[in-house]
Amino acid sequence: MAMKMVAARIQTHRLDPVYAALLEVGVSSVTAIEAKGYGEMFGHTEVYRGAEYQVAFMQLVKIEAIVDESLVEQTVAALREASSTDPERRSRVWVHDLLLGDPAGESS
Amino acid sequence: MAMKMVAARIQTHRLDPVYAALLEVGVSSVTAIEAKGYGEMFGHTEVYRGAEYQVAFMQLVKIEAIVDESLVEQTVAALREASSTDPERRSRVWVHDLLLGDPAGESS
Amino acid sequence: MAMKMVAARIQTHRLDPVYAALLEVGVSSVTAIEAKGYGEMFGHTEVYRGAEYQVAFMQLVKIEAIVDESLVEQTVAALREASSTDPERRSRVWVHDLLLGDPAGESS
Amino acid sequence: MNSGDTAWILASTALVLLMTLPGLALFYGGLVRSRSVLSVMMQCFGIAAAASLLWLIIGYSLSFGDDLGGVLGGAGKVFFDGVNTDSQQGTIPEIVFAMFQMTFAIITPALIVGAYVERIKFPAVLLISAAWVLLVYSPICHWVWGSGWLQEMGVMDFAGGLVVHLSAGVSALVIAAMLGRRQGFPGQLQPPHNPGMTAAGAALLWVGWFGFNGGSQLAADGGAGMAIAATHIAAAAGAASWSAVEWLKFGRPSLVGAATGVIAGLATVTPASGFVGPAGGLILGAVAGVVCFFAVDVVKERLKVDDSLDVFAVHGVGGAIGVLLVSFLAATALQGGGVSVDSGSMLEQLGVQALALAAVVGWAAGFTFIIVKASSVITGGIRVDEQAELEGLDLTAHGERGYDL
Amino acid sequence: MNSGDTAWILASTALVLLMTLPGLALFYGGLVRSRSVLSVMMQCFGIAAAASLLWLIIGYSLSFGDDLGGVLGGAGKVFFDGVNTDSQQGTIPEIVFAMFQMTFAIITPALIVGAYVERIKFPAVLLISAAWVLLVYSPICHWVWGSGWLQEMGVMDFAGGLVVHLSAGVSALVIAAMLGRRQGFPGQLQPPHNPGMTAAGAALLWVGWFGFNGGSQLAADGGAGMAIAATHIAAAAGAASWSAVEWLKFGRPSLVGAATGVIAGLATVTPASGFVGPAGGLILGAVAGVVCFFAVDVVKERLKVDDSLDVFAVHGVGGAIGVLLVSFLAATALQGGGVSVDSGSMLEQLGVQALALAAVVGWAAGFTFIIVKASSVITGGIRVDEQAELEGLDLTAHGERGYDL
Amino acid sequence: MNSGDTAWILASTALVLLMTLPGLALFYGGLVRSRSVLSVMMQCFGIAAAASLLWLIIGYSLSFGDDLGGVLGGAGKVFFDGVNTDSQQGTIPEIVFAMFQMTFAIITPALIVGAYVERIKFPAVLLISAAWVLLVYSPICHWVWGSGWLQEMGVMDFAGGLVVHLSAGVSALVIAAMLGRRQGFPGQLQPPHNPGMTAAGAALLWVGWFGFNGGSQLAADGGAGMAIAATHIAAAAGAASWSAVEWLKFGRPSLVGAATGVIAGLATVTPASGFVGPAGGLILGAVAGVVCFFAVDVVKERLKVDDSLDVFAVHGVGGAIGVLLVSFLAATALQGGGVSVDSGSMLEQLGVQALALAAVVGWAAGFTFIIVKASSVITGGIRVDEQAELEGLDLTAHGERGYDL
Ligand SMILES: Nc1ncnc2c1ncn2[C@@H]1O[C@H](COP(=O)(O)OP(=O)(O)O)[C@@H](O)[C@H]1O
Ligand SMILES: Nc1ncnc2c1ncn2[C@@H]1O[C@H](COP(=O)(O)OP(=O)(O)O)[C@@H](O)[C@H]1O
Ligand SMILES: Nc1ncnc2c1ncn2[C@@H]1O[C@H](COP(=O)(O)OP(=O)(O)O)[C@@H](O)[C@H]1O
Repeated sequence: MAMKMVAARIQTHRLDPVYAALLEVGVSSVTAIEAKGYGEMFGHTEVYRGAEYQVAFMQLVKIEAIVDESLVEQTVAALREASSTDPERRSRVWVHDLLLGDPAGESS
Repeated sequence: MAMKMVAARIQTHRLDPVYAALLEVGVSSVTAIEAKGYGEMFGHTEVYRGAEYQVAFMQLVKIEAIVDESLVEQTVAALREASSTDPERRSRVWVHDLLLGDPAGESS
Repeated sequence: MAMKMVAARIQTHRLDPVYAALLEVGVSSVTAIEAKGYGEMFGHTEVYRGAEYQVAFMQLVKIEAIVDESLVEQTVAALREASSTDPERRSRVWVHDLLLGDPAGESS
Repeated sequence: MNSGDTAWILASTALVLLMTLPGLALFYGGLVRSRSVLSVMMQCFGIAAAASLLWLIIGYSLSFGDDLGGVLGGAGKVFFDGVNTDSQQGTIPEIVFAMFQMTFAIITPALIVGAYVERIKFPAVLLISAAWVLLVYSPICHWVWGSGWLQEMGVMDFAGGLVVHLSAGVSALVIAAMLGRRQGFPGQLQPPHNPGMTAAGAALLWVGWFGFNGGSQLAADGGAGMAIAATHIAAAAGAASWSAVEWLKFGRPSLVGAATGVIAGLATVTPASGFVGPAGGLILGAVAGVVCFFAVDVVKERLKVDDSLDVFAVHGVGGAIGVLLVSFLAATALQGGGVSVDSGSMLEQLGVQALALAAVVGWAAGFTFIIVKASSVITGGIRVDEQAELEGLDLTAHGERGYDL
Repeated sequence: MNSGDTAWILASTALVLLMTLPGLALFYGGLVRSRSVLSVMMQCFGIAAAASLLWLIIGYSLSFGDDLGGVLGGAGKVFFDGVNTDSQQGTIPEIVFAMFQMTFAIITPALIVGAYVERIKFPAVLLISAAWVLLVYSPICHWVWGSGWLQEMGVMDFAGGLVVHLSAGVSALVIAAMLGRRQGFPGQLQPPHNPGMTAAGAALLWVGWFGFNGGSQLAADGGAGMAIAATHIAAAAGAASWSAVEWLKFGRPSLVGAATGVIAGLATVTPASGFVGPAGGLILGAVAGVVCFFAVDVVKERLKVDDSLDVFAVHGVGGAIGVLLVSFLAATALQGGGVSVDSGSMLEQLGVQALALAAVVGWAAGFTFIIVKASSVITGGIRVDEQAELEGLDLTAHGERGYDL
Repeated sequence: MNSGDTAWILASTALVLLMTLPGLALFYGGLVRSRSVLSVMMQCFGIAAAASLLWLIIGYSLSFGDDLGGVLGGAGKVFFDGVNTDSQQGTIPEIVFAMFQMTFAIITPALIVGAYVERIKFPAVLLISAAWVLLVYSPICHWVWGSGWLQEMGVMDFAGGLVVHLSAGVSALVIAAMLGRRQGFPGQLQPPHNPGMTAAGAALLWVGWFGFNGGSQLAADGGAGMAIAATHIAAAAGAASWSAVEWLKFGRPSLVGAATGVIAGLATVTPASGFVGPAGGLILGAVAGVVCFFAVDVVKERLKVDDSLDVFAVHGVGGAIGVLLVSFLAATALQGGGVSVDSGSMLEQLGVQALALAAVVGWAAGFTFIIVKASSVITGGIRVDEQAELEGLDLTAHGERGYDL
């Protein structure tokens, strides 16, 4: 059976709802990685002692869920919907192919 | 020659032994990324002033080693064995395909 | 249209120049992840109260940019060049294949 | 004028300032999310600045100016008028007394910060605190210490069980109830982001409390020493009993718990510190650690009020316990100063204490309610919007990030 | 000998040491990148050690030894010679006075650290600081407090506007200009890595300043109390006015700003603290918060000098303001000590103050220039190489990392 | 009764408490892994609470109660019996003396924490510390300061070289040896997780030490001033010499090293502080920085004992150096108090000091051994299991995490 890695970048405070959504579709093992998101609509300015510091990124979390092919669609959907309350601001979700991992891993 | 990315999520305190194992099979360049692992068997409860806080994850490290096809099997094996002293708790290891990187990269 | 993930590990202080270079080739959405780089030429020794502590890694950043096939080459090139002022020390850049993500994502 | 007494009160003034800055700022700062740590510290700094200026301008006069009908001080000492380097207060210069008292006027509104962290507008903090110092703190301070009606009745409040802890605790509860809960309360909150910072703050509060209670003797003598003894023992007992409860209930004691127990013990012994001996401190601290622990639960789980950092449960309840029990613990039998005797039988004293407690609770609650209502109108609602709360006040209210490691 | 006065100066000595360690170390440490936080603290420790030893060996004698032509103290007190447990200085033991003054000799060169953070060689720090204590600090200290020529002229500098803040500020500007800017200055610098650490440091500086200014009265009396009153109010007013400017200019006040305003107010009131009342402190603090804010901009944006942590803008400019304005604010009308009257009309006094200011600026700038030049030769350039600067001084200069969380 | 002396000892009491909380808690907390930082602080809080209560209940009496055969104090002062606001000790109230001494009884067992961090059960910490205060600290305190046999012999220990540092150091070594090494010792340990926290703690210890040594004069006079002078200079010299060794050996000095040198210098000067002048402090500090540096190596590399934070190497060795060298350095020639003369020729004194040293080492080692054995039985082994050690004590023993940034 083939596994895929579903990944997305979400806002930090959406981590809990997203994991809850993934649990619902039966995905329990997930990796969350803190990341800095650089993007057009991102970044902000901090002012210290009158000097402006451009902070081009915003803190976010990269979510990785390695799931069986059969689960990919629901996983992607669950991730997207839970990524933001505002349909306009939902995160994009990507799917990575995986070659066979170690059989032990598969079977576990 | 084709390169693959071998990746796994291991417990923080296994980082050193894992890197040692990888060195043995000739893999010296490795990336380690701190991550939060969400999983059935994970998480714990913290109590502050009588209130319980569910912390659903545990701190772990995502290991990435980009190696030549020919090295994949040993790398996967080395990683798995070193990931835990307890054969039952070993981490699963995944292999990602890679398209050509930059020639410079290849050759180096 | 097919998307690819271009990734590289760069030195922390090259993050700003690298992002600038990516913006120039039209890549505005990028993810930067703090990582520990283990490598032959890396690591250092710290001495506390006469005792030496081997720190085998150096702090660096993993850069991920998911771009359209057509942009891969420039992205790779931009990333490489900006990764170091010293042509000898440039980072290697890798390209990951991606299966279709969510259409919404595509379209956005 | 006694230079020794003066030296001690000068040092005590520094110690009490240390309690708020950085003590309380660290204690509270470590308990919130990392995205709001700076905002909490900023609230402490802002309140310290505002309270200091107001105390100079009018607060001191309202508290210690010539008594007006037992309720308030007159305008005679506005802008420290007449307080020069020669004027005395007992054996020390009045300016030293005025500055020592100023540090109390700083920490009391700062204690309330714990009630509204992570979701209040900064202008609202300044507005509420400023009004509170003048309308709640100064009058009560006058009643109890400025030869006001409660002092006339012989109420016992050595270092501020009524004036500081009860008034702050009650007001905190009112503000928290009016402000509403943090998103995710109570189920999905993040744990304290930096318990070590909280512990460091608690330690500085403990140390500073020597000046708070010991300095309230206004002399460097055995009375000050005894006050410090009772104070310190209460802190130790509070840490012990709070930790014991946690141990029994959860199988292990926590640092945040021990630190909280220390503060509970200190708040509780405050009104009694100068009247009781170490035995009294031991009892007060031990009781505080247990009662305040459960008070936290009552407020958050029963009342469902998000007094976020438990100002009422720790300072309000603790202060009340001390204010009432001092009636008995001041007994000479317990190495107490025996003051209780002069001020009538224990039960009589208990009556006075209870009355004072009721008066303070009523006044503080009532005026705090009015102040919040008014501030809400002025600031167009004292609460920040949902998004700002999620992103954290550091960035949204002050444009800073707590940690860039 | 007065034990009360002695007790207060002993306590003040501890308070002033607290200002540098850990106060200033935290204040500065939080403002730099996380890769240089330890180096900044190390610079403070190194300077504290060096200045202490030098003060004992010769600095105290150069400052307070028998006057040589008004310019310098003689060698009579080398290695605290003749300073035993019985010798007095006013109402306190001379050894207590000598130690109190030592803490001033520690913090003054440590203030300069803010000018050269993240890019200077550690040996250069030690060399420059050591020479500076002997060639700049001690002479100026003698002029103003050691019965030197400025003291003879009746200059007013209660706790070190000239001796400490102006001398440090001017020297900081010179060093910064000679050392050159940090890579990325001004456009691409990283923001302060830990504003909470900076705020904690500022709070400790505030508390310690009670000993700095209050202790300079060398007695536990109303004068010390008044000095603390002026000092504290200036700190509060500085925080308020700096924050107000930020609020108007950027729409929100920041914690780093408030903390900086506190320091600006404190530095500014220092020379005046013992001569003015709270009203004077209020004015000085309010002015400091605004003027120093814009001074930061002038230095960094106009002069394009990377006085990285704004030592000149805050301490130099602040000190200067205080040194000049004290001429007027000491007026009895403002509850001032009225000293200004005894020392001639305000304008006369202003003249003396201006002259002193010019002399200090000239001497400090001149000798600092020479010291840096010489140190540069000895250390083969006082600046680390580009790569070391990028990687941060913690690892490259001290082999440590600030955080391993 | 002298109010000035009283004021200074009240302030000193606060300063010594500051040494443990938060000073030592931060100093030690920064040196361990981030997964055990809270447990170290918790150990300091727990010990502070336990030692305080025990001191009140019986410890003070065992130390300063009527002498029983020179070995122990009687039960006369149990629960501070007879210690009221009027009873005096010299020129200060006895209650102030009792509280000042309490802070010593707190920090001494807390110093031992450094020996067993990251692997000991919390109940074992409490048990061992409690027994240690009664069986080791109180008797030795009585011998040296409570008119016990050593005091009768004229032993010189001004502020606790024997009572505090040597006793703690020796006991630390014994516990560490019995407890066993941390996993990965010595080769694969993680470096200190937060050197800045350690430096801040060291700075607070330095400041607090003014109260520790200066307060031990029990008066606000020239003697206290001289003690502070010797103390401060020793700290500076310790930082300098330790850093110098690192510089020569590793090419660069570290912040952790400088901070450790400060503590080494302070521990070493402690027994001598009131008897020597600044010159004596300079010598003691300089020697301490070098000797303690190599002592660390001996303990860890030669003896292979994981006295994790070098309690023995710094406090034990440092204390011993001071206890012995004071015999010579107290000479009036070195501005010393000259006390050595009254107490016989230097060599005679050296004999007394050596005897005292041997007695303390023997007693502390012996009883610590017994205490650990007993505690081990009671707690079913004083060490946590492997897994808990790996995951860190914060989560496993206290259910908390140090940082959630
Ligand atoms: N194509 C991409 N490659 C890498 N990271 C991306 C990409 N798209 C989005 N991200 C990450 O997700 C974050 C949020 O993306 P998104 O919500 O689409 O906003 P934006 O379009 O401004 O990037 C981005 O800041 C970036 O960190
Ligand atoms: N399929 C997966 N997708 C993403 N992360 C995973 C997956 N499996 C494991 N992980 C990561 O590795 C961690 C440890 O996994 P494992 O040891 O298998 O325990 P569990 O089965 O409970 O997840 C998980 O918490 C998760 O962070
Ligand atoms: N093949 C690889 N697999 C995983 N990580 C790598 C690989 N090559 C490089 N890296 C990461 O990038 C960092 C820098 O790599 P590079 O500049 O090539 O130096 P080195 O060759 O010593 O690894 C490495 O420390 C490692 O973290």
